[in-house]
Amino acid sequence: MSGTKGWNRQQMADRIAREFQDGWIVNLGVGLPTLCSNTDIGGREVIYHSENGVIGYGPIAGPGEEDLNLVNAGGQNVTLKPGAAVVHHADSFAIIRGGRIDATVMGAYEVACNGDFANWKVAGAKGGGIGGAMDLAACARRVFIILEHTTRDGRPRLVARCALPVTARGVVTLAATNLGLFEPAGEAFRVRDLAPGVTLEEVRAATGCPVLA
Amino acid sequence: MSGTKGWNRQQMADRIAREFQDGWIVNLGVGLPTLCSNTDIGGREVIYHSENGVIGYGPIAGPGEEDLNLVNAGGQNVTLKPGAAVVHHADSFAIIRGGRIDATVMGAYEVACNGDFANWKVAGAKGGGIGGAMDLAACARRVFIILEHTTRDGRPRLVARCALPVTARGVVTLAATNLGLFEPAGEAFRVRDLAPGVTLEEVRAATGCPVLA
Amino acid sequence: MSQRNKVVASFAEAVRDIPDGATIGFGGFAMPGTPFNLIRALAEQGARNLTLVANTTGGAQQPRMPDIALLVENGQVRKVICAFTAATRASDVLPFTKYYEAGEVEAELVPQGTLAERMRAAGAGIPAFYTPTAVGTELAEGRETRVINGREYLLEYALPLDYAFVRAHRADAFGNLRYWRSQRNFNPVMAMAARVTIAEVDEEILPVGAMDPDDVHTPGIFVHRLVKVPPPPEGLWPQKRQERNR
Amino acid sequence: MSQRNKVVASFAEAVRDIPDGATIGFGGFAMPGTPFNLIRALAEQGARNLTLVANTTGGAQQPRMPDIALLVENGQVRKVICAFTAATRASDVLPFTKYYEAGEVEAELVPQGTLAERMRAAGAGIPAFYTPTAVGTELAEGRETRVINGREYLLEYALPLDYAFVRAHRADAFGNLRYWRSQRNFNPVMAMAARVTIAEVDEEILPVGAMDPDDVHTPGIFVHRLVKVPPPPEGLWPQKRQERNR
Repeated sequence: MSGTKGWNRQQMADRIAREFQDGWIVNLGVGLPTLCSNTDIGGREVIYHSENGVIGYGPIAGPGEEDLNLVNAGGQNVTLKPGAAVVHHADSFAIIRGGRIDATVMGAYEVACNGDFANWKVAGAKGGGIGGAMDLAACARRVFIILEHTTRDGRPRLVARCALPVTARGVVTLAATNLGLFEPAGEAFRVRDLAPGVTLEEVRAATGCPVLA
Repeated sequence: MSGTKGWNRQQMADRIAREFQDGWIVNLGVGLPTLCSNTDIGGREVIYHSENGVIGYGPIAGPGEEDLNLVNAGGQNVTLKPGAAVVHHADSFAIIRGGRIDATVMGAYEVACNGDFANWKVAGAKGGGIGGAMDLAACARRVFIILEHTTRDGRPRLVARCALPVTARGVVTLAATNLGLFEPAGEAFRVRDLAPGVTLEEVRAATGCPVLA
Repeated sequence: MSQRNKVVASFAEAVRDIPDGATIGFGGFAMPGTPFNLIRALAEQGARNLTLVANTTGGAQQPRMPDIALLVENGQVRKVICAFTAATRASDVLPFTKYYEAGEVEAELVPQGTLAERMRAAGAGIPAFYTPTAVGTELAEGRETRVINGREYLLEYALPLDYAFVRAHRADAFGNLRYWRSQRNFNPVMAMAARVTIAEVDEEILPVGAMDPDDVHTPGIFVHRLVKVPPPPEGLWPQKRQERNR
Repeated sequence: MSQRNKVVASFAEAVRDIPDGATIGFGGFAMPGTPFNLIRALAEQGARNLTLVANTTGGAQQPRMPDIALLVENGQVRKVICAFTAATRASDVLPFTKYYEAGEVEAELVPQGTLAERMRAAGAGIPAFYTPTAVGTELAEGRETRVINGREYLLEYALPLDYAFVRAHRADAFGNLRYWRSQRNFNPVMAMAARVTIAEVDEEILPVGAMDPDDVHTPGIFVHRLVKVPPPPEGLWPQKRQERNR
């Protein structure tokens, strides 16, 4: 892909964030998903939840504003919005497992058109980094994934079936990549949006399974 | 039994309360067991727990001292001791089920020498009143029962096997009656204490199974 | 969050949408934490064929207050799920007993800790769990048990609620709640278990941001409607208990 | 309760009795709530063959702090039970990885919510429960599942602890604890799951009776030893995070 077409990292996050509806409770994963909190979504208010029990956190704390005992899931010092509440870890995951999270946004290594995705273990690794991903993936009402459309060496990350160990099966609602927004549709991905300057043919060439317009 | 020998209600409770050790967490059931909190047990400190999540309650509130939003398991307005804490019902029973209650004291209709007891349903009733009794009976480290040795019409309450539906099986540590203190010992009760003026023969005559000295 | 104001003007409005056949949990253990005002409004609203979850079937308190016994007497109840379905003293007769013995209302008798845990499980996305409580009793007859590490346990299922009626001491407009002393009891657990939680609140409802995040007992995400309880006699408040003669 | 003072003079004294082979839970999620001072004392104490339960295997924070990676490097650890046993970025290498890949330390990888719930279950006397988390994944291979109301769930067992090391913001001498903001995280759950809970505390320990009963996050009945954290440099406190160059 050319560096000048498609979405950059913030634009990928913006596209997902524009799916958020007023009043949703949203959990943002570490990395790319964090960028969703920068998106202007107008008058819609979203409540951000973090695995460590923070309900209603706000922007990253500015220099000198940090509370060293207040972090988001990525360990960054955040601020709190009015109306925030803190609970312990079992209650925090009760919120997740109990189905109160309207949307979770995560990064991934692979997303399959059957709705599976993989984000906790790389090929050949002995250990893995699951964190809260399996709970969120299994239990959030919507699972949004943000990832580059291909690996650095050009292999597709949107595939027919995941080669890596999956995080959950059949759960992905939408995946945003640098090429567009895609919906798992069984044996193919369906295009919801193409990024500016990107053609369907380019998407198909970069995807490991059929792509429906 | 003569009205002048044996223990009265407070003395039955006193005998059980003297088993409490320093630092124990104790749950007192409604009725007779409540009297245990009146007993002078010297310098030993006991923490009273109530099913509704009160940890560290003190004496019944005096007139004018009542907090109408603070009750014990019997619905009486109580006071709090310094160091008290309040938790919700699931956490309160986590304390019970998790094995943190050193002793529970309950009333009963029947206690059997195999350690079973019955206190939630009377013969022929359609409903029952279990409350927290089954959780406490199954999970407290020690189950102390206080009951009259016989029914009003003279039938034994200490029996070989419970006729009424049981609350839990094989859990009774000690039973205090107006005649003494008794320990379930399999196929018999063992006498731990006889109340003043009560003979072993009188106990045997009033008990529905063998009694060991 | 600051814009989302959950305050409702009246108890009638707060319970208006409750349909026939709903499953409703009621906080409260004796007087403290019992949502008397919402219960009275539900009696006036008239929804029928309800399944009610509470510690007791009500009607035992003196002075008598609007509790779920009122709804039973009102013919609104199909079933109760409680830790007490009869009085603890055989000599007492509860209002519920007459309807139960006549077969007009069903009852499911559940040990109190199991009742709380089943609702906590519903709120926590745990569909079932094992407990030592009630093993070997009539309540376990014919039911599934399992031996784990040498001890026998009973399988219990989550108990989800359509609505929870709770009573809190303090709230902000987003629905963050605090309870006073033993007012807490079942209320936080029922709020977790319910799709819709309606809270009646002792104090004036605070603006969003007025409650410290570390002081919240029930997070506002579990709470959907708030009504301030008016002073007596318009609003119902816990009463000093009258001992009955026996 | 007023006489029972759980304050211990030093971290060394607080951890002195921990035997080889113990299972210890460590609160903390990133810096907040991590009992750095107790961990350092345990490294000095030298107990071996330990099973450690924590969110991560440690060693990823900048600046580097005494976390469970220190105990691994110190040769004190037989096994870790964590939600992360590898770095989330393949390019990062954790101190733990070397020992794990060499087979010197075992690891059990548990989803974070399941980890919290397994300890909560241990504290609540629930020996096992069902969860939707990890169904259909490598973690569920060969394990027992069950379909309940049409959905598949995985059976998980309680995870009891011998000791919990927690960090709190405020305590009274009976051990009632409060946490500050996200310092709370796993700490209350680990205190429930442990036979013995040892707390390091930010503020001066209050006399019994100084904390409102409604403000307690972890009741003192779950807490056995308290140590006040001295000011830096003697005491260890959360540091401002340094972003690593990548």
